[in-house]
Amino acid sequence: MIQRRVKTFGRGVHPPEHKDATKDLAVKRLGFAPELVVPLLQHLGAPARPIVRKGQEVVRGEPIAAPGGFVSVPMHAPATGVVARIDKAVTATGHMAPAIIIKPYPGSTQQILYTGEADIDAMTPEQIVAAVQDTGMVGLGGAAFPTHVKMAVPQGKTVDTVIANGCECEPYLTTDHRLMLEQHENLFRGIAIALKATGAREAIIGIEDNKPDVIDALRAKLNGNAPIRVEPVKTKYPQGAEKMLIKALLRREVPSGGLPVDVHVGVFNVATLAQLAELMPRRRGLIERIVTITGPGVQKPGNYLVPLGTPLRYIFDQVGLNRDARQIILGGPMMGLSVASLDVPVTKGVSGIIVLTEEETAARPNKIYPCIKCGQCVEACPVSLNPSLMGDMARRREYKRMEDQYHLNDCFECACCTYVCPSNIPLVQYFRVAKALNREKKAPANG
Amino acid sequence: MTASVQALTAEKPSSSLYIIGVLSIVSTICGIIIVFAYTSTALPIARNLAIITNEAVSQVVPGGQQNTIFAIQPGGEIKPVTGVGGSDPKLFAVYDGAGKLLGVAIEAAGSGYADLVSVMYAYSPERQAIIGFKLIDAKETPGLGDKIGTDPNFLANFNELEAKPANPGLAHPIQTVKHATKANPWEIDGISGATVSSNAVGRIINESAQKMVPLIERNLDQIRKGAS
Amino acid sequence: MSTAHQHQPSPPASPPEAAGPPASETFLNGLWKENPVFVQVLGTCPTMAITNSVRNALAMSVAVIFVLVCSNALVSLVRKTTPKEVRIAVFILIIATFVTVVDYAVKAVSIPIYQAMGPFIALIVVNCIILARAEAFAYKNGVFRSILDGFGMGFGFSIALLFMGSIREILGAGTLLGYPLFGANYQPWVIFLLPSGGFFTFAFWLLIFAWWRERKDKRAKATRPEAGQLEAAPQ
Amino acid sequence: MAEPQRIFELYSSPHLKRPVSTDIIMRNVVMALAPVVAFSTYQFGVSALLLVLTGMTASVAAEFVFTRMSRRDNTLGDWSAAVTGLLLALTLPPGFPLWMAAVGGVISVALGKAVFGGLGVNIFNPALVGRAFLQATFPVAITTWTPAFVPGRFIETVPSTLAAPFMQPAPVADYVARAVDGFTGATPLALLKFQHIDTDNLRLLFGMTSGSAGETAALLILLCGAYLAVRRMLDWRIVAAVLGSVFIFSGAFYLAGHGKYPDPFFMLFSGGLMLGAVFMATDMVTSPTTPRGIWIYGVLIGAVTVVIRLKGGLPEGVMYAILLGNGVAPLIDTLTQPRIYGAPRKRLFPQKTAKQTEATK
Amino acid sequence: MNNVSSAFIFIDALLIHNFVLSVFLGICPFIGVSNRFETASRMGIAVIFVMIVSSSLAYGINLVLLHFNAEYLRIIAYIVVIAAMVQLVEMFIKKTSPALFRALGIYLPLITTNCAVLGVAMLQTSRGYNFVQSFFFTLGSGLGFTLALIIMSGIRSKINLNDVPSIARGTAIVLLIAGVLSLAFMGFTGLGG
Repeated sequence: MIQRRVKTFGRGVHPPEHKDATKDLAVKRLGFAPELVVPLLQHLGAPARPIVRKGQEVVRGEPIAAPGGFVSVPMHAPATGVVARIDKAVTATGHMAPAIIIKPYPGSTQQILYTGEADIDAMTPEQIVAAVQDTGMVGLGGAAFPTHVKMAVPQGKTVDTVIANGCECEPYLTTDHRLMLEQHENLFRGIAIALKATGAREAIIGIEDNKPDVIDALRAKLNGNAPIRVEPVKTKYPQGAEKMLIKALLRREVPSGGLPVDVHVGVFNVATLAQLAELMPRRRGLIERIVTITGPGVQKPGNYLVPLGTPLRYIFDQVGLNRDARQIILGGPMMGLSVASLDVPVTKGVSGIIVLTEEETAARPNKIYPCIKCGQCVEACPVSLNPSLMGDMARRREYKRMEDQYHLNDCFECACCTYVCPSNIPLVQYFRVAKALNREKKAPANG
Repeated sequence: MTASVQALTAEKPSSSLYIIGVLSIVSTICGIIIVFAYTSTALPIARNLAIITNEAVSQVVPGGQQNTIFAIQPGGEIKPVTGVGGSDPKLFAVYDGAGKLLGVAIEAAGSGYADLVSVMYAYSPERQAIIGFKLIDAKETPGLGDKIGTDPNFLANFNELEAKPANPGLAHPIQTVKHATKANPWEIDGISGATVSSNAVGRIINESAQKMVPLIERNLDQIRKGAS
Repeated sequence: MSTAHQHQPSPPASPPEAAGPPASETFLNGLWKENPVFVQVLGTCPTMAITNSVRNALAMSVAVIFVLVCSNALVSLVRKTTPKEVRIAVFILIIATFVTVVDYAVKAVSIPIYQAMGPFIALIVVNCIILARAEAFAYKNGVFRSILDGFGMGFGFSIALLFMGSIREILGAGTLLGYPLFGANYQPWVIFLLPSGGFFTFAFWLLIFAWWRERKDKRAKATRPEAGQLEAAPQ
Repeated sequence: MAEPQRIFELYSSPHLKRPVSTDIIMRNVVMALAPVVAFSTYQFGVSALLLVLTGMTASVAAEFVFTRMSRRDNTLGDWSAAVTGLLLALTLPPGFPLWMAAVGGVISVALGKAVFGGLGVNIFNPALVGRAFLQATFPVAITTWTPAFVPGRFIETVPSTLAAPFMQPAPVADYVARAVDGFTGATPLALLKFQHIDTDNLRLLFGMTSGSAGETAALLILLCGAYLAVRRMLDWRIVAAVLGSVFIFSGAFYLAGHGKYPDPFFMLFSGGLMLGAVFMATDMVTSPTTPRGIWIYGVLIGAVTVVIRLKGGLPEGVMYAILLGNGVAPLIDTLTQPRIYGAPRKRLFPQKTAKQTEATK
Repeated sequence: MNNVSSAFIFIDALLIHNFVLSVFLGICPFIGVSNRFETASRMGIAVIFVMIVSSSLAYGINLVLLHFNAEYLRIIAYIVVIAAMVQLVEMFIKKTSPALFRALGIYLPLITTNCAVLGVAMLQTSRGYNFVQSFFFTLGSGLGFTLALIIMSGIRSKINLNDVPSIARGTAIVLLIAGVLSLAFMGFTGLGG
């Protein structure tokens, strides 16, 4: 194969990958926890509405909550059992939020009882979008944005290219890697669904070049079969951010404040597409997902198929937690949330559970030096912002100016700036605060 | 100032005639003050100027008893004048008690290291050399460039610096050389560490002498006669 | 925005009332508490340009005091008859007159001093202190008070110039008024005679004043909390 | 499940951090300069070593005092004061009186850093502020060069080194006279400017000339800089822009001047250019942060250096060029903010639309 | 002095003897309006404009005064011309370009007391420049003033984001920076000489 220059976007960073521990481990299934906690808001948008009562019996796969609007998705029972209660439960952010708690029957099987049949080929795009919403599918890469919303092309706009995002640029995570190796048929079928729904002509699977095995395997399977092609992209963070991937593959830039559809592109995570292909023909709902459970604090790292709602406590009982474990991260280490409670359940957007030990947390520098204007954050920012300057403004609380003159709202909090900062300034944290305060200030005016 | 602009538009204006009246009264008062100041200082100023020039002239041409000032006309002729006023360049001819020409002092200026350097030097038609030098005004670096006015070794250059007239200009251009490398009588031994300033002096004198020395030679008879 | 603490060297906003404090205070105000240079930061150009020796600083001081006192007096004399619309023009005319007088007077006294001061004698015309005093004080007060104010502000200006000039001359040349202080082997700090030295020396005095004020505020705050806060509020 | 309650850290993302911090960078700069100091000591003897020690001590002491005075945290741990003192000393003539060097060290920190509020907020390179202050303050001492490789340089100091504080240094003529053949006190640039004597480029490359304590060994400085650049603690683009533009501009002069001007290689390896380009212009705090700005800044420094050297009254202009570069760096930064992802192209000032200008007033 | 080339006069006024940094003219506006890039550049343009107009007028006036042997009226004549010029320019701009007036409006009156404007006129007279030399001298001075102002505005926008020690805030820090810039500009001494 002739090696061309690998496609990529400008800037970004390349943190150590840490993927070797799990990238060659096949996906394994995890059992049911004694109690599954299904929060009603696991996605971006409006929370779902419960449609079950306390004490009601549910079968695995049965809808238990209906979408709370267009930008919302239903929830499905992850196991056969009984609704123990509908109550507030702790979530990844640390807040308490409404959730449906299901007690699986002991000996409940993995078999999905709630199932049907659908002929995708006969569906119109609108019907596909509705069917996608019924699956409760959200972006499984981590953003957890309802997939059907992205598939619904707004009036007057067109999509010419669908990008299957197989970059998985966050360190440690290997779910997409395994999925692309193990479920390529599903992936191809999922792409076909997306093409149909959006009316696009071709699809590109973008994969970082640190996964040559996947690239080779998919290419071999495709065998030049249009309209899908596999494109390696440079291993770099945040290559998996959809705007960056679009830039890398198509040299198009999503306008500031706009969406991929504005440049005629739809971007979907590979896991999302593969799951859709699995669920839609049987009219099933999203009830489990692959999670990379890894990090030095875990005894049996691996890629696990975890029922949604499984609390971390149960997971760590299964995979083993080291004594010196100090920090648990849901998601990737660059953008993920760290959680303090083991009662937090796995939700639709959780792609990884990373446990760091004292060795890593103690090595993390904590002394903040003054900004020495080294410009490394400017070099790193994939959106070409000036984090150094904005950091100085944030310290002086000039949040309005950051938004008006320095494009604060284009920051998608990839944290590259904080990662590279030699003075250990919590830049992205500043920006989150600034955005939140700006939003707060604006809220009364709008409402 | 903004206040005045606003006042113009905001308040009830006074009558124009009144304004003009006030302005003329104030102008008259001011005029009287100025004229008084001008007339009462005219004499001391002229005296001051003369003293300064005479001091400089007597330093570059020591031993003079009387002197005559010639103003250089645009055509190259010279004309004796009294006093140092006026804008024409001047020659200061210095004579001893017997009326014998000792030397001609010339003012010259040019850019130095920091700012304008103005000097006075004396040319002796008899010795065909520069025989005196004084720094009039300079803002050269104190302790370094300003040595051109004080350094005895440097000033000794001008006791006898060849400026042989030739047609046109000088036979050998006057030139500053690095300290302790002076080889010819028309070279100025520079100050080590103040190269730029001492070079500037050489350049200023050379530029001036190239013009002035032939001019003096041409009008030598008139200058020699000047004393009588 | 952060521009709030930046002052604009315009005439002080609150001139003393016509029936203001006693005469001695009118005079002393300018010396220290409202020092035109170090506190109000007016007349900065000559403060830095003409202070590389005490002699020049003195000459400049005398010139400015003369112009300030005379113009204050004359402005005060004509204040009742001068209409508001043309007052600035009248001020400038009066000031320019006295500056012309000074210009010739200095030349009559000493040519070297005149040369050393260069264009800055003529530029007394646009010295903000003088116009500011004419506008803020002399135009509103009687002749006697205006003359006192002129002397006060003028001496305040002189003090500033002498502070600047002595530091610059002592360090820059090792002399004071031309007399060597430290013997022949003293290494002069030439920078203080150069323009940058002017900037640095001025900044140094401003730092001293700011430090002194800050300390005073802090002490006042410690004893009288309310009053202290009021004073500390600006800046 | 009767496991004891475990406490997990809450930490906001990112949870990974590049293992580099400011103090490590500064420490590395000091380490990278160690060979330069060693060569300087070998070349100029004990005087140069004393000079370096004095400069560093003065800077560090001044930093300590000023942080105390302004009641800020002690910042000696970030090594920046040490870097300042060291760089300052390397730009001074080897026989520079120690008391003057101490003055320079204090001024560097006071005027270059403390008045702005400490590390990271200064506008000008502190070492060069100190150097420029000394240049203006003691113009004679700072242009009194002593030759390299003087016999006995390891056992005694240059006579001017130990001048009494506030007093003029002793003359060095006798010391200069002891120099081995081929070494005079004048630096190659001064030789060229005032006496039109060219110096062999190879000798320049290996530092076999007179000059400031740490500026002579062009090749060594370049190597030390390369070490830092490889470790990403130094922006190679600035070095490239400065050296490249000096080469191009002086090359143009050389070709146009018919032997009137020195060849570009001489310009590259002589004087303080190498030290300035590698260790001073690259000072992160005082150089622009935007990618385009960095190139503009570098080219500006190179151009001004060439202009001052070839057209100005001074033999050397690197210091002034860098200070000027520092002065306009914030302006460059403002005018070269990169176009952000997704913003429309073709706007001269990306973040200044008329409406926003009004809004910020 | 009359034989100096215009190019040298221009460079000299712009860099070597920069009005603000080395001759100490126009310090007040330099401190006052160097806060932001926009204000600094507008002030600079306004000053250049007024300088050129008033110095050409001053050149003419000086010829008249010399003709009548009335040099003693020079200071008064110049300052009156400048003050009148500023007013006229203000009115003219107000009429012809309201947008420009809004941009420059508040700076124009300040220029009357900007000693740089009068300084240009006085210096060109005392140095005996001819008209072309005067023009380049004025242009260089005005650009030099603007250059210093703009550089300072860039620096101040940076330090405004930082914690300058309380006692140095405001004028003191500006003067210190100006001092260092003045040192840096010393590099140009001897340029072209």
